[in-house]
Amino acid sequence: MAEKYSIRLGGTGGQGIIKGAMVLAEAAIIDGKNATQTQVYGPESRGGATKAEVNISNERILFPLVSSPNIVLCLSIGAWQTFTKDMPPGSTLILDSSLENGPALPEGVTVYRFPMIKMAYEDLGNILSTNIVAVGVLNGLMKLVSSDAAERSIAIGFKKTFVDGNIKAYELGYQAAREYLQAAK
Amino acid sequence: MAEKYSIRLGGTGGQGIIKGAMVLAEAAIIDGKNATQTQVYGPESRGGATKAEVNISNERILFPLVSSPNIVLCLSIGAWQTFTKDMPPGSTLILDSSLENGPALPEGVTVYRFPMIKMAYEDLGNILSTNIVAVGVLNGLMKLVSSDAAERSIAIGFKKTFVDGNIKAYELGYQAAREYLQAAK
Amino acid sequence: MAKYQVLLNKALCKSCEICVELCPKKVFGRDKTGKAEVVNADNCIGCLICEEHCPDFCIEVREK
Amino acid sequence: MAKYQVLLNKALCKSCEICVELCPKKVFGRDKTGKAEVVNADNCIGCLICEEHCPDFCIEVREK
Amino acid sequence: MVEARLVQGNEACALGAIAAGATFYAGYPITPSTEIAEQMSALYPKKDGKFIQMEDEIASIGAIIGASCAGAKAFTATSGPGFSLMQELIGYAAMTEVPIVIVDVMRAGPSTGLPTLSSQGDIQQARWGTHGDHSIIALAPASVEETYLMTIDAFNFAEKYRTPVILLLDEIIGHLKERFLITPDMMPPIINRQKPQAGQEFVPYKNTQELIPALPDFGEGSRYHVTGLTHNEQGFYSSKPEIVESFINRINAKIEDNSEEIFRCNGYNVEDCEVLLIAYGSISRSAEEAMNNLRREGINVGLLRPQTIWPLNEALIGDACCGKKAVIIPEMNLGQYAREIERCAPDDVPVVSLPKVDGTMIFPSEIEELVREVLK
Amino acid sequence: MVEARLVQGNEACALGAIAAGATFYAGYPITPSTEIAEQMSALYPKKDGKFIQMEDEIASIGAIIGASCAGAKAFTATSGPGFSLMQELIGYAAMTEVPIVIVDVMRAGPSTGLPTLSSQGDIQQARWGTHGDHSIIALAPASVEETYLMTIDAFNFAEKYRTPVILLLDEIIGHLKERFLITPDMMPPIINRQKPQAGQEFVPYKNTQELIPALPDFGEGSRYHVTGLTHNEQGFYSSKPEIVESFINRINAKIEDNSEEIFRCNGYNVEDCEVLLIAYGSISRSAEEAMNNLRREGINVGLLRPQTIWPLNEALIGDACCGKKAVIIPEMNLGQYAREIERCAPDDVPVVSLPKVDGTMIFPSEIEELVREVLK
Amino acid sequence: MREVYQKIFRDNLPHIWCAGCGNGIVMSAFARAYDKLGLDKDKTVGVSGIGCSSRITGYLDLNTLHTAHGRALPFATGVKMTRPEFAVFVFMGDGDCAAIGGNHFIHACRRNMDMTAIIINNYIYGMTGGQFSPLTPFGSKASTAPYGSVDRNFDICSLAIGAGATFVARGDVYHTKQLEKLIIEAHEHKGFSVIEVLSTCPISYGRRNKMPKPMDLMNYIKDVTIAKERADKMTAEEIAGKIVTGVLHQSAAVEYNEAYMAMVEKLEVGKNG
Amino acid sequence: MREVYQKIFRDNLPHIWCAGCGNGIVMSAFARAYDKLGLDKDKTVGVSGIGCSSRITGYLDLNTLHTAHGRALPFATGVKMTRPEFAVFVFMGDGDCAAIGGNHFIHACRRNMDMTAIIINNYIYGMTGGQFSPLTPFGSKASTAPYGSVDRNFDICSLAIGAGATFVARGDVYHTKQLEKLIIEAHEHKGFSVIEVLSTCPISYGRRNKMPKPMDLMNYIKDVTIAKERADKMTAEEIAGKIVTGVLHQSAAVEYNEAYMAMVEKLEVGKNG
Ligand SMILES: Cc1ncc(C[n+]2csc(CCOP(=O)(O)OP(=O)(O)O)c2C)c(N)n1
Ligand SMILES: Cc1ncc(C[n+]2csc(CCOP(=O)(O)OP(=O)(O)O)c2C)c(N)n1
Ligand code: SF4
Ligand code: SF4
Ligand code: SF4
Ligand code: SF4
Ligand code: SF4
Ligand code: SF4
Ligand SMILES: [Mg+2]
Ligand SMILES: [Mg+2]
Repeated sequence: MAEKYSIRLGGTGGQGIIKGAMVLAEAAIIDGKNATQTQVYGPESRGGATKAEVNISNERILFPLVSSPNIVLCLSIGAWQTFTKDMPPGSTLILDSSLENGPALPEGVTVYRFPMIKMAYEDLGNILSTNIVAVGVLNGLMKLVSSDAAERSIAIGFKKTFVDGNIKAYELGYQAAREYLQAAK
Repeated sequence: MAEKYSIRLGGTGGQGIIKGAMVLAEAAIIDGKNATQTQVYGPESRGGATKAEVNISNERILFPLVSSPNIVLCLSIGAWQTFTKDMPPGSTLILDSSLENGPALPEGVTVYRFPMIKMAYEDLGNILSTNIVAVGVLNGLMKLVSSDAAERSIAIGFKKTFVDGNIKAYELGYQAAREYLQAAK
Repeated sequence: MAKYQVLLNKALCKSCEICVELCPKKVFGRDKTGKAEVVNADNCIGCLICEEHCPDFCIEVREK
Repeated sequence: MAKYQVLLNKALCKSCEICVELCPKKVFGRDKTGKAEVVNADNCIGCLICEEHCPDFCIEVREK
Repeated sequence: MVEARLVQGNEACALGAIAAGATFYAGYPITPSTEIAEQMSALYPKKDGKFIQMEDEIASIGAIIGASCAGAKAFTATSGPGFSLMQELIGYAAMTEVPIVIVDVMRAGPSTGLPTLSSQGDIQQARWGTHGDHSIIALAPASVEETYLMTIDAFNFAEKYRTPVILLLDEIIGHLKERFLITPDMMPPIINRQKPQAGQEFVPYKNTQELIPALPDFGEGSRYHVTGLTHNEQGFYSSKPEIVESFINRINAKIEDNSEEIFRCNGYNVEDCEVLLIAYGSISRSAEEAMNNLRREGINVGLLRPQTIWPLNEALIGDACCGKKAVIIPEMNLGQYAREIERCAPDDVPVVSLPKVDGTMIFPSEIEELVREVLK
Repeated sequence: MVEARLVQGNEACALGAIAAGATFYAGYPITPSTEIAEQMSALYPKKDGKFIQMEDEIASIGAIIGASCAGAKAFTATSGPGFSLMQELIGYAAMTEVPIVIVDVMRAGPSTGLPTLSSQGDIQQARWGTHGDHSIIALAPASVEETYLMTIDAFNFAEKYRTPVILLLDEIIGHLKERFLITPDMMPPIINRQKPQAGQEFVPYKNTQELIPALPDFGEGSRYHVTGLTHNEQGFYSSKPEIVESFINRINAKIEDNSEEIFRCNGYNVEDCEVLLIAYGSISRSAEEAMNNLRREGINVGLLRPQTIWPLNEALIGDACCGKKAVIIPEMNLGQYAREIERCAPDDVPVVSLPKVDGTMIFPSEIEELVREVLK
Repeated sequence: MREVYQKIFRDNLPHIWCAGCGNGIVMSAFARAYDKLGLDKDKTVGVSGIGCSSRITGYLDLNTLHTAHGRALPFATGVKMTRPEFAVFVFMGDGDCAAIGGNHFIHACRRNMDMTAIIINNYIYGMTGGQFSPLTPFGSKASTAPYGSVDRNFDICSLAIGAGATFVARGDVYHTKQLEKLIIEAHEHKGFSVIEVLSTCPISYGRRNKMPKPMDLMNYIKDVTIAKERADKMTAEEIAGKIVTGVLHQSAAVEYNEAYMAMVEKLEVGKNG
Repeated sequence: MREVYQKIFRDNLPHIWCAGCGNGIVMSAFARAYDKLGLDKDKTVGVSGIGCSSRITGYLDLNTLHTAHGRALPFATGVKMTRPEFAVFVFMGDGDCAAIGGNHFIHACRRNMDMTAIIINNYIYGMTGGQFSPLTPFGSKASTAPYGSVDRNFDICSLAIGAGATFVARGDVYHTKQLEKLIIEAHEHKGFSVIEVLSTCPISYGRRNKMPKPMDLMNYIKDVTIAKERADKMTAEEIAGKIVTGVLHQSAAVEYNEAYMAMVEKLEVGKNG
C-alpha cells in the first residue's frame, strides 16, 4: 500500500456521505493506521453537493484535508460536477450507475460504475444504506481497510438496530466490487 | 498676575463646588484668559469630600489638573482634611469660618477664614448660594478675574431665575473679602 | 374541460410532498426522482392550497 | 415611665428626615447640623416605624 | 460661535457631531460618557435630530447602524464595558461598510474597574476587539476644541471610507472643561458618503479602484441587500474563496492603504531632539509640558503627538524614532501603544514604555524624571 | 481509553474537559463549536455534571463564572460572534480571578462572515478583546489528541493562575476527525485551585509573592465579596491609586511573569535551519508538511510551533529568529501573529507574513512556494 | 410563478431552505399580503437576524438588512426612527427573537414603534442544526436536549402582551389565508405588531421528534391550532392542549415616533410662543 | 444597631447611598426576613448587578457576587445549578434588571430555577446620575429625558408573569412589614420568585420630578400603592392610577434543577434497568 490514501466521497445532503467517510476512517484506525476525516459543513451543503474526505496512512498525517484525491466516489451528479476537477492522473473515480452526462474527466483517471443507489434501494430495500454500500464498493475495489475492521467500524458507528443492515450493505457493495474485479481479470 | 493660577475648591456633595469652579473658569475665559476646570466624579464624591479644580493662565494650559494649588478653598472639614496636603509654600487657604480642628497646614500657607456658609444662609437666606459667595470671597482676595466677567459668567451658568440671587451672592463674598483686605492694610 | 391549469416548475421542486398530500383533488403525484408531478390536472378546483403551501414556489394554478 | 428606649447612632445619620416625619409620636427632631435627634423619647410607642424606615440603620428602639 | 466659552469635552463631542451633520444618536448611559447622551437628548428634539435611549449598548450600536442605512449620520457613546459589548456589531459595521461613529470615553478597567477615573486602556481593543480581520480608524483628541474638530473628522472618515470610526476620549478629556472657541477657518469641510452615479449600472459592492463602494441610502431607489456574511459585489452571501479574499482584502486595504492620509499627528522638535516622547490624548499634554520643562533645563526633548491612533503610519513613526537616544511612550495603560512603536522603531533605539494604571493622570514630573533617568 | 478511535476535535475538547474535572457547561450554540455543547448535553447528565443552554453568550459566560465561584470547574464554547459578546465578562473573570475556560472555535469573520469555514482570525482578539489592561492565557492545539490534552492544560492554567483561559481551536481542528489514543503516560496531572490555609487569617485577595490569591469556593465557610470594581485585598472597592496599581499589576504579572512556564511550543530544526516557519493550530500541520517536503529538496527549513499563543515568551521567539535568512508565519488571518513575531525578532531578520483569509486552509505547497521565493 | 411573487421576490431562487421547510410558505404569504397592502418597495425595509428564517430578506426585493443574531429589532428601530414614513417588516426566528434577541423584543413591544415583527417559530434553532430554543416545547428532543428538554418554554405571545405590545397575533403555515390576513392587519395596526407564525422544520426539529416528514409537522400544526373565534366559544378543558391562532391582543397606545414628534412640537410651540 | 442587622451586615458602614435612599430600607427589610428564614450564611449567596442598589451585596455578610451590569441572574444561575442546596438572592436595580438585563430576567422567569430576585425599582438609573429606565413612568423627567420621557414603561410584574414566572410580588419601602413578609414568602416559594420593590431615589429621580426630599417620594409611594387584598375588592375605576402591591401571581411549575435531576434519574434507571 502506498504511503497515503486520499479519498473523497461526494453526494447530496441526506445520502449519508459523511457517515460513510467516518466508517472508512474508523476502520483504518482499527487496522492500526492513521486516518483523518473532514467535510464541508453547513447551509452550503444543504441541498447542494456535499463532500466528505478521508486520508489513510501508516504514517502521521499532517495536512488533514485532501488536496489531491486518489479516489473519488460520487453518488450525485452535483458531486461529479464539483468534486472531480482536481483528480490527478492515476486516480480512481467511482460513479453511481444512475449518473449521466457528467463533466469530462481529467486525463488518466480510471472510472468504475456501480449501481450503488439501486443496490441499496432494491436489493436492501433501504435507500439510506447507499453510503455503506458505497463504502463496500470502494473497499472492494481498493482494499483500503480490512473487512473485519470495516464491520467493527460499522458496529461502532451505528445504533444497534442498524448495525446488521449496514454490515449487509457493506458486504453487498464489497462483493459486487470483488466480483467485478474478478470478472475484469 | 503670575503665569498660571491653580485653584482648588473643596466641600461636600450638594455644596455646589463644581458650579463655583465653573463660574470662576468661565469668567476667566470671558476675560480672555485660558482656563481648565476638572473635578472628581461619581459615587466617591457622594457623601464624601468633593473637589473641583481650576487653572487660569494667559498662556495655553497643558497639564489640565491642579498638581500644586496656589489657592485652596474649603467648605467642609472633609475637604480640609483631604485637599490641603499638597499645598506648597506661598499658597493660600480659604476656610469657612465654621470649620474647626482641621489638620495642620504645610509651611508657608496663608490662611483666611470667612463665614461663607453663614453669609449664604443668614444674609441671603439661601444656603445653596454658598458656592458663589465663596467664588466672590476667593476673587475678592485674589483678583483672578474681573467682577464684570464673574457676573457675566453667573448669567451664563444659571437659569434666569437664579441669576440675580447669585450675582448678589458673588458681590457679598467679594465685598467681604475686599473689606477684609482693606482692614488688614 | 378543466377550468384550471396547474403549472409546475420542477426545477425548484425539492420533493417535500406537501402538494401531493394537501391537494384535496389528488392532482399531484411523484415522479421517479421523487419530485412532484401533475397527474390529475383536470381534477383541479382552483383552491390554491398547493400554491400557497409549496415552500419552493413551484406551483401556479391559473384559471384558463 | 416610658416603655421604650430610642437609640440613635448619629454617626450614621444622613439627615434624610424620614424618621422625623414618619414617627407617629414626633419622637425625633433635628439638631442644628440637620441630623436627627431624639426629642420626645418618652412618647415612643415602640411601633418600629422609625427603625424600619431609617435608610442608614441609625435607630434602634428597645423595650426597657 | 464667536465668543470663547467654557465647554466640557463630552459636550464638545456632542456639538461636533451636530456640526458634522449627525442626526441620530442611540445610546445607553455609562460613566464617563453619559454627558454626551444627555446633550443629545436635550439638543436633538430642538434640532431635527433623533435621540433614543436603547435597552443596552448592543441595541444602541444596532440602532445607529440601522439609522445610517436609512441615511442618517449616526453615532453612539459609551465607555469600556459598553464598548466591549459593542464589539460584535462594530465588526458588522466594518463588514457591511456602514458609516458610524462610536465614542469610547475611556475609564480605568478591566471590567467595572474604576468607573470614574481615567485611562487609555482601550487602545488595543479599539483595533482588535471584534473577531476576524478588519481594519479600523480610531482617533484620540487631546483638548476640548480638538474633541469638537476630531468628532467632525470621525464622521468625515466614516462617511468617506464607509467604515466605523472610533473616537477615543480618555475620561480626562471627556470631563475636562476648558476654553473653547471654534472659528470658521478651523472647521474642516464636511464630507458626505458617496452615492452611486445616476445612469450607471448599480452594483452595490463593486470593487473599484477606490475600494469604497458607492451605496445609496435606503429609500433612494436602488434596493439592495446588506449582510454581515461574506458577500459578493451584488451583496449576497458567497463563500467562494476568491470572492471572500478580495472582499476581506478590500475592506482592510481601503483603510491601511490610506494610512498616510488618515494618520494625523503633530510634531514638536521631532527631528532634532535627543529623546522623543510619543503621547496621545490627555497624556500628550503632560508630555508637552514635560518637554517644555526639560528644554528649559537644556535637555533636548521632542514630542510626537498622534491624533490618529489607528491606522498607524508605520513608516512615519519609524522615521521619527530613527537615531534617537530613546523613545518614551507615557500612556495610561500598560504600554499598549508602546508595543506598536516597538514594532516600528529601529532595533537600536530603546523604546521605553511609561505605563500608568492607577486611575490618576501621568504628571509632567513623572515624564521628566524618566527622561533624566534614561539619559543617565 | 485503550483503543484508538476516530474522534472529532470538538469531541476531544468535551472529553478533555471531563478529564480535567470540569462539571459545568453553559453555552449558546454557534457553528463551528456546537458539537461541544451537544457532547456536554449528552454526557453531563450521565456523569454528575450540569449542562445548561443559556439565552445568549453573555449569559453563558456569566453562568460559568457563577458556577466557578460555587466550586465547579466550568467552561463554555463559542465562535467569533459569541466570543465578541463574551468580552465584557472575560474581563470580569480576569478582574475577579475566577478560573474559567472559554473555547473559541474560530471561523472566518468579521461579523457573521463565513460561519462554516475556518480561520485563525481571533488571535489578537483573544488578547485585546476586552477593555482595560489584563493579561490572558490562550492556547491553540493542532490535532485532536492535542485538543484533548490542551483542554486539560487550559483548566490547569485557569485553576493555577485563577484566570480565564482561552482555548483557540480553528474550525479545521474543531471539526477534524482523526485517530485518537490517549495513554495514561500522556496525561498531565490535574491541577485544582489553591484554597486558603486553615488556621491562617483569611484575606481574600492577599498580594503574596506567588501573586495568586487562595480563595475558597462559596459554601466553604470563609465568606467574601467578589466584585469587578478595582478592589483591595479584602475584596472591597477601592480607588486608592496605590491599591489600584498594585492590583492591576498583580493580575498582569501573575501571567506575564510566568510566561516561561505558560508558553509551550515544539521546535523542529529550529536552531540549524536557514528559514524558520512559525505556525500554530491546523496551519502548523501544513507548515510541518511543507518543511518535510522542502528538506527533502535540500532546503533547510525549521518549524517553531507554539501551543501557547498568549502570553508570548518573547525572548525565546527572539532567539529562535536570530540569524535566520527569513522567518515565515503562515496563518489564516492577515498576519495577526506575525505582528508579534515582528516585534520580537531582530531587525535584520526579515519577518514574512503568509496571510490567508479566504476560508480555505493554507496548503503546504503555498508555504513551500513562499520559502523558495524568499530564498531567491 | 405567480406575478405577485415575481413582483416582490428577487431573482435568486432556489432558496437555501430544506425540502418542506416552512420558511418558504411564510415568504409567499408575506408576498401576497405585501401585494395587497400596495406598499412602495423603495420605501419598505425588511430586516432580519441570523437563522434559516432570517435568510428571507435575501430573497425579497426590498431594502433589506440581514443583521446579526438577535439584533434585527434594534436595527429596525434605527431605520424607523430615521425614516418614520418607511414600512418596516422584521423577520426573526424563534431563537433569534426569543433567545438572544429576547431583550430587544420586549423593549420593542414596550416602545410601540410602528413596525411589524414576524416571528417564524419552528420550535428549534434550525440554522445551527437543531438545538432547542426557548420556544421548544418542554420535553421535546433537540441536539442539545438528547433526553428531552428540561427547559420550560415561553409562550411568546403572552410574553409580548406582558411586555406591553399593542398588537399580538398568531398564525401558522397551514392556515395560509389566515396568515396573509394577519400580516395585513398587523401592518395596518399603528404601533408595534407581533405575529408568531408556527412553522415547520422537518430537518432539525421534526426528525428528532418523530415527525421526520414535512407533512408530519404540517399535520401537527393543523391539528393543534384553533382559531380564536372558535376558542372563545369553548371551555378551558376543550381548549387544553390547543394553540390559539388569530389576533390575540390589540390595544391602543401612543406610537413611539408620534410621541417623539409631539415632544418636538411642544418644544417648538414653547420656542415661538 | 439591632442584633438582626449586626448578624447579617458586614462591618463596613456607612454605606455609599445618599440621604434618604431607599436601598438601605430594602437592606434592613431583607435582613429581618433573612433572620426569620433562619438560613445558613455560609450556604447563602447574594448576587447583584451594577447600580446603586446592586452595591447591597457589599454590605451583606454572605457569599457575595457583585457582577456586571445586567448580568446578576446568569451568574446566579451558574451558582444555583452548581449548588442547588444554596439559598440564592439576587438584587437588581430597575435598569439592571429591566434594561440591559431584561433578557436574563425573562429567561430566569421561564426556567423557574429556585431563587429570589429582588428588583429595587427607584424608577431611574441612580448610579449614573438619573437617566430614565424602562420603569420610569412615561412623561417623567430624567437627565436623558429633559422634556419628559417618550418611552412607555414596563410593568415589570406583568412582564414577569408574561414570561412565565411562578411567583410575582410587589412591595415598597413604605410598607416595610409587608416587604419583609414578601421576601420570606418569595424565598419559600419553590421556583423562581420575583419581588419588585418600589423604592426612593431622591437625588436622581425625585429632584427632577418635583419630589426632591426623601419624604416626598415616601409619601408618593404611600399614596400610590394599594394592597392586593383591598384592590381585589375594588372596581377598575377605583384602582385606576394605583399600584397594587402584594403577591400578584403564584403558580406551580417544575423547578429547573428538579427537572434536571429527574432527567438524570431517568437515565440512571435506564442504565441499571
Ligand atoms: C452571536 C451569535 N450567536 C450564535 C450564533 C449562531 N446561530 C446562528 S442562527 C442561530 C439560531 C437559529 O435559530 P432560529 O433563530 O430559531 O432560526 P431558524 O434557523 O430556526 O430559522 C444560532 C444560535 C450566531 N450567528 N451569532
Ligand atoms: C455594560 C454597562 N453599561 C452601562 C453601565 C453604566 N451603569 C452603571 S449602573 C447603571 C444603571 C443603574 O440603574 P439601576 O439598575 O436602576 O440601579 P440604581 O443605580 O438605580 O440602583 C448603568 C447604566 C455599566 N456599568 N455597564
Ligand atoms: S389548486 Fe387546489 S385542487 Fe388545484 S391542484 Fe392546487 S390544491 Fe389541488
Ligand atoms: S410542495 Fe412544492 S416543493 Fe414540495 S413536492 Fe410539491 S412542488 Fe415540490
Ligand atoms: S418606634 Fe415608633 S413611636 Fe417610637 S420613635 Fe420609632 S416611630 Fe416613633
Ligand atoms: S431616618 Fe435615619 S438617616 Fe434619616 S434622619 Fe432619621 S436617623 Fe438620620
Ligand atoms: S434546518 Fe429547518 S428551518 Fe432550516 S432550512 Fe432546513 S427545514 Fe428550514
Ligand atoms: S443616586 Fe439615588 S439610588 Fe443612588 S444612592 Fe443616591 S438616592 Fe440612592
Ligand atoms: Mg427556529
Ligand atoms: Mg434604578
